[in-house]
Amino acid sequence: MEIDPFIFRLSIFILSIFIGYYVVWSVTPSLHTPLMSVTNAISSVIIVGAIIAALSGNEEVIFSSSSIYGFLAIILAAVNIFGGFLVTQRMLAMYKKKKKDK
Amino acid sequence: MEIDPFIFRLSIFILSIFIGYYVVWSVTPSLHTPLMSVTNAISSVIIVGAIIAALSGNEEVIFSSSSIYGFLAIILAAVNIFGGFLVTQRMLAMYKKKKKDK
Amino acid sequence: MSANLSATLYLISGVLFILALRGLSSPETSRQGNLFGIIGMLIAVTVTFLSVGNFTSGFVYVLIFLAIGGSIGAFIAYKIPMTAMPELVAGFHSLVGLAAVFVAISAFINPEAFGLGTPGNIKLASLVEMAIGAAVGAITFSGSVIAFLKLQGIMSGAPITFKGQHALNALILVSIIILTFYLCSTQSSNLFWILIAVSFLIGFLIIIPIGGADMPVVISMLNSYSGWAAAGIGFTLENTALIITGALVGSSGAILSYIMCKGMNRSFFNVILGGFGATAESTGDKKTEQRPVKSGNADDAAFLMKNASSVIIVPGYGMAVAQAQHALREMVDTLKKNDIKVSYAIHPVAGRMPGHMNVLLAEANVPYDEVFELEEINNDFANADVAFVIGANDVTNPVAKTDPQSPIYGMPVLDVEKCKSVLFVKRSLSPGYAGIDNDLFYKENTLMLFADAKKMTEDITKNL
Amino acid sequence: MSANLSATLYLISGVLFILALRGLSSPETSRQGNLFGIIGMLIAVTVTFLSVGNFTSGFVYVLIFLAIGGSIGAFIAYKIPMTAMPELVAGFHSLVGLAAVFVAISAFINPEAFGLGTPGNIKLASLVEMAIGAAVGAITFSGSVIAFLKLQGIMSGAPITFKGQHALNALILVSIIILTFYLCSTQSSNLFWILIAVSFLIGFLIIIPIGGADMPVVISMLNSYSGWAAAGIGFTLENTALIITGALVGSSGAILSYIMCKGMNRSFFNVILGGFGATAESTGDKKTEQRPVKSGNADDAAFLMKNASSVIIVPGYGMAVAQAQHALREMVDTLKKNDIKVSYAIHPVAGRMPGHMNVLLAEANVPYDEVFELEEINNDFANADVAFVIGANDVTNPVAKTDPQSPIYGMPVLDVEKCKSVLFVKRSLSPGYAGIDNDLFYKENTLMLFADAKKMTEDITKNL
Ligand SMILES: NC(=O)c1ccc[n+]([C@@H]2O[C@H](COP(=O)([O-])OP(=O)(O)OC[C@H]3O[C@@H](n4cnc5c(N)ncnc54)[C@H](OP(=O)(O)O)[C@@H]3O)[C@@H](O)[C@H]2O)c1
Ligand SMILES: NC(=O)c1ccc[n+]([C@@H]2O[C@H](COP(=O)([O-])OP(=O)(O)OC[C@H]3O[C@@H](n4cnc5c(N)ncnc54)[C@H](OP(=O)(O)O)[C@@H]3O)[C@@H](O)[C@H]2O)c1
Repeated sequence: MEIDPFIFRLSIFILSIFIGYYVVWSVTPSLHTPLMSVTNAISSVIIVGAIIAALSGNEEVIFSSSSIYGFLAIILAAVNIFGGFLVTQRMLAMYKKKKKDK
Repeated sequence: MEIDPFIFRLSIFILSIFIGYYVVWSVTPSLHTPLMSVTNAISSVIIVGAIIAALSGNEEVIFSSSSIYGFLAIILAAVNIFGGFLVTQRMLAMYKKKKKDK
Repeated sequence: MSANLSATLYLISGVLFILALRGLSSPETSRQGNLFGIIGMLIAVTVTFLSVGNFTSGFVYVLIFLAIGGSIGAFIAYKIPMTAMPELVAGFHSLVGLAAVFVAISAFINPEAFGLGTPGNIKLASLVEMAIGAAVGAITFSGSVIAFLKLQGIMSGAPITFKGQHALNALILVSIIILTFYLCSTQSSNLFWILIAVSFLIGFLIIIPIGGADMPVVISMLNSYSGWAAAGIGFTLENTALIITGALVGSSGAILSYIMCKGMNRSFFNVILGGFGATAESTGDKKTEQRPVKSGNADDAAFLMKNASSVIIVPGYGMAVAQAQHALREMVDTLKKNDIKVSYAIHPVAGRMPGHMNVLLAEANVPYDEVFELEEINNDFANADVAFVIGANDVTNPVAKTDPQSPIYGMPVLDVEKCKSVLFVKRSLSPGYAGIDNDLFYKENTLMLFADAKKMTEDITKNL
Repeated sequence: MSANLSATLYLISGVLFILALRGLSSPETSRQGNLFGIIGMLIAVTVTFLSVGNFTSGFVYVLIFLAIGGSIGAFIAYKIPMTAMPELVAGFHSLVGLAAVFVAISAFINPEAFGLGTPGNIKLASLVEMAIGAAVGAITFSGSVIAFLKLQGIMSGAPITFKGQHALNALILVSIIILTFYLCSTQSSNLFWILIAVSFLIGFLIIIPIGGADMPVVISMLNSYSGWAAAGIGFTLENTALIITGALVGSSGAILSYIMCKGMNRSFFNVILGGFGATAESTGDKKTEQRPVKSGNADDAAFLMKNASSVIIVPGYGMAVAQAQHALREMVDTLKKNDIKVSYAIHPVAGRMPGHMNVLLAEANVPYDEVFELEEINNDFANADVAFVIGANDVTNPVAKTDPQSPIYGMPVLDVEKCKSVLFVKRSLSPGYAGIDNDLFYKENTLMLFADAKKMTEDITKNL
């Protein structure tokens, strides 16, 4: 009578879609460009898979036919992670309120 | 390396809190009273537990010391389910748009 | 039914409940939302039957008990007047709380039926969840009962306070935690019963010091509790539908109490620590100074409105008390026949629960697109000829904008004083819920109409 | 690291990503949100290292490759001009898509490392998820590359269409489904490679018929795809963080493309089926009829604004092209010194991506509380003296309100014509993105300032 973990993951997936829907609608339109860059950055959690793939070799064969794809994916994802978060930060740093004393 | 289902349930719980937060904020203030009655109705899904408890007996002992609580809980939850949904329906049926031809 | 199938169906029913709440984002989709909720509940109940699969004569009894509860519920739902919604909700919450307690007890006595171990040897995690579910459920029950009694007027609305109250409550809360801890290590059923009893007690003690008028916030808070209790039981039963629903209801109640507190510009703790109603009443007695007011009758009011080109109606708690919504609607119909533009202005905390006025106006067949929220309509008062304030008081009080000493300072209010003339329908000069005097009564352009709201509106209609 | 602990930490990182997006609901909380995102990513990466626990020299290489990618990313992030954000986002998406493909390939070749079975004997569910992840990833990659090339101008923005295009696309999509099916039954690696190749092809074919100007919608759509690809891989890896994030990103992209389509009053299918840019360009060429316009120079503009008491700035795509935001800000500073009230009106689809104008103004140090959305400011045009339209065109075109035949009919527009006078800064009378003429140019109270936006603003500032 054990429930297949897949069902749980499906639940998590479906609930997250709802959250995505609401959380994105609540983003103020003036921040839609940073939204695009930050979603880009977070979708690079795919690096998790890349790391597992890259470390699938052993001490002798570090670059196997499968781990090499992992290493490539790591580079790609890392570009995105750093690029995405940093460019977002750069943009957000520019959004300033009017200074009171002006 | 199996993950305890509890972790999954916890995930579901946490994600649902986020959804609750957003979904309720998106309710229009004029429907806050129906919101109270409908949440009341849906929280009676506790009847699921009541049914399991009530059916825990067997053909000989239907009303055991434990199943009796289940039967009581069934009554309480049923009052809520029917009462909650019906009163909500009654309220919502009253919210009407202005007729165009008026 | 396989565990996977039933888990999937419970998930679907949880999602349907989410859609039920989502439907309430607009009146058009709300009825469909309610339908989703009903389908979700049907699925959950059916799946439970099928997965227990025990179609003995117990099954028949379950149906019978379901029918009994259902008929009671349906009967109440059809008979209850719309003005009694706050009490109804409080009463219903108490039932959810008690049901949670019963389920927890049953699971404790007969854990095998739930697959949680054997009596005296229940899985630790399940025991903790069970204890939390039972305790929160018990608190919800006794708290809601008190709220119900205070709202019904069976119990006095006055806050009941005594020395060392907060210390006692703190002590009991600590003892609940200790009890839970010992319960988990000993699995003793005596401790379980004591835990439940103490939880009933604390629910009672937490609510009695809160004034009757603050009950709406309390109801919402208890709504939130009943959600968390359901979620706790959901973990015990490993049931997704219950967990999702519990979290939804938990957030919903918390947000509604937050909205109410914000609408009153009070902190949640200020409400929960109690004693507000007490101050209010004493202040009410002190206000004996006499200032001149202009008072008029239905004839004067009818004259003023007949010559207006736009009228804004501001309903408040008094309209609910007098059940004046239908009479009001008739008055407005007559005004509209005379080509007078009429709209309704609803303050977020007008009445005694969120959305209270909206339901009553809807009951009286007022189309919801004539009804506006504070932010939507507040600028229109300056251009309107008459503000017709019926049974509202605090929500129009300009002191909230001017006097930082006032308890309602900072609460957003409707700017009725900007209208050319203001009509106040109430029975006396006595203050409203917050117990403070309203300067508007004494203003040049204010006309007081001292009467029961329903009678006065009917009279005005006759004179129009 | 135990499976439970790592699952919990992945959950936390998923929740942090939710909070990252939530932070964007206001500029104040947005920086904190970004920080949450970074922490979430750190947790996810660290947990992965610890749970693989393979600290061989491979680990060192991972760090090296991470550092290489990270430096490239950081370099790009600091060097990229704000006006190039659309291209940047397109480029980054292609990388996510390709990374998803690589991970899927690696998992297919060496399923043991992921606990998915042995090569040629992969668990069915995992194989399906893997195939979906790889296919969607490949589509995202090739589609984003085309979008990037079109936006950069490396590839012509003109839609590339040929006969039977839609039929071919449909055929390929069907073949992808059939391939997936056979892949699952045979586990053949050849089929897997073919699947990926065909997916690359379809991504390419889907995007080429779409005009360069429609690329923003495409980017958002691909953003959504990259999310679903990530979620697919998340199911394969049984990783909560990936599943949550994939769903978030998937919804986010879908909603943004919906917002853009709605802002342009076009259906999503109208955009995706392509050919819009083509019509636009041809219409642009046809408009040769000559109507009289009043054109002026910087001096005239400065005179008009100096005598105004309130000015509303309406920036558009032309401001981005000319990089005129800093010059504009200086002009506004000068105006403000002369006690002229200035505000900015931003149309939801001004520029070439959602929020484009806001970022540029923010870059030029314009405080965001001077910048208003369409609904907030549209009523103020009637009371303003001058509307200064800089590089915007379609978003001011009144034809959207009057002519049901027009392609932009029904799109909400800024009511600049209600201002006492309207200044248009653009280089010619040529139409904007939608390729339709703007009647405002020929109105009595319009003054055209034909020049590059940056140069013109600088000249005006000198004359003020
Ligand atoms: N809505 C919520 O969710 C909520 C929750 C908690 C607290 N509250 C509080 O409730 C208050 C609501 O403000 P409000 O303006 O609606 O009400 P209010 O300030 O309480 O005033 C109601 C007025 O109605 C009059 N009234 C009572 N019965 C009447 C009758 N039969 N005919 C005519 N008039 C009658 C009373 O005056 P007379 O006695 O002179 O007739 C009283 O002044 C606020 O202070 C708010 O903070 C609201
Ligand atoms: N924001 C989004 O998310 C998004 C997405 C997809 C599509 N769109 C579409 O993009 C359009 C945006 O409207 P818009 O009003 O911002 O732009 P637009 O209608 O495309 O007009 C831009 C104008 O700027 C002028 N311009 C170009 N370069 C210039 C320069 N260096 N100096 C001065 N002027 C210059 C052009 O006229 P000259 O050539 O005469 O100078 C052109 O008429 C809408 O049609 C919208 O539907 C937007």
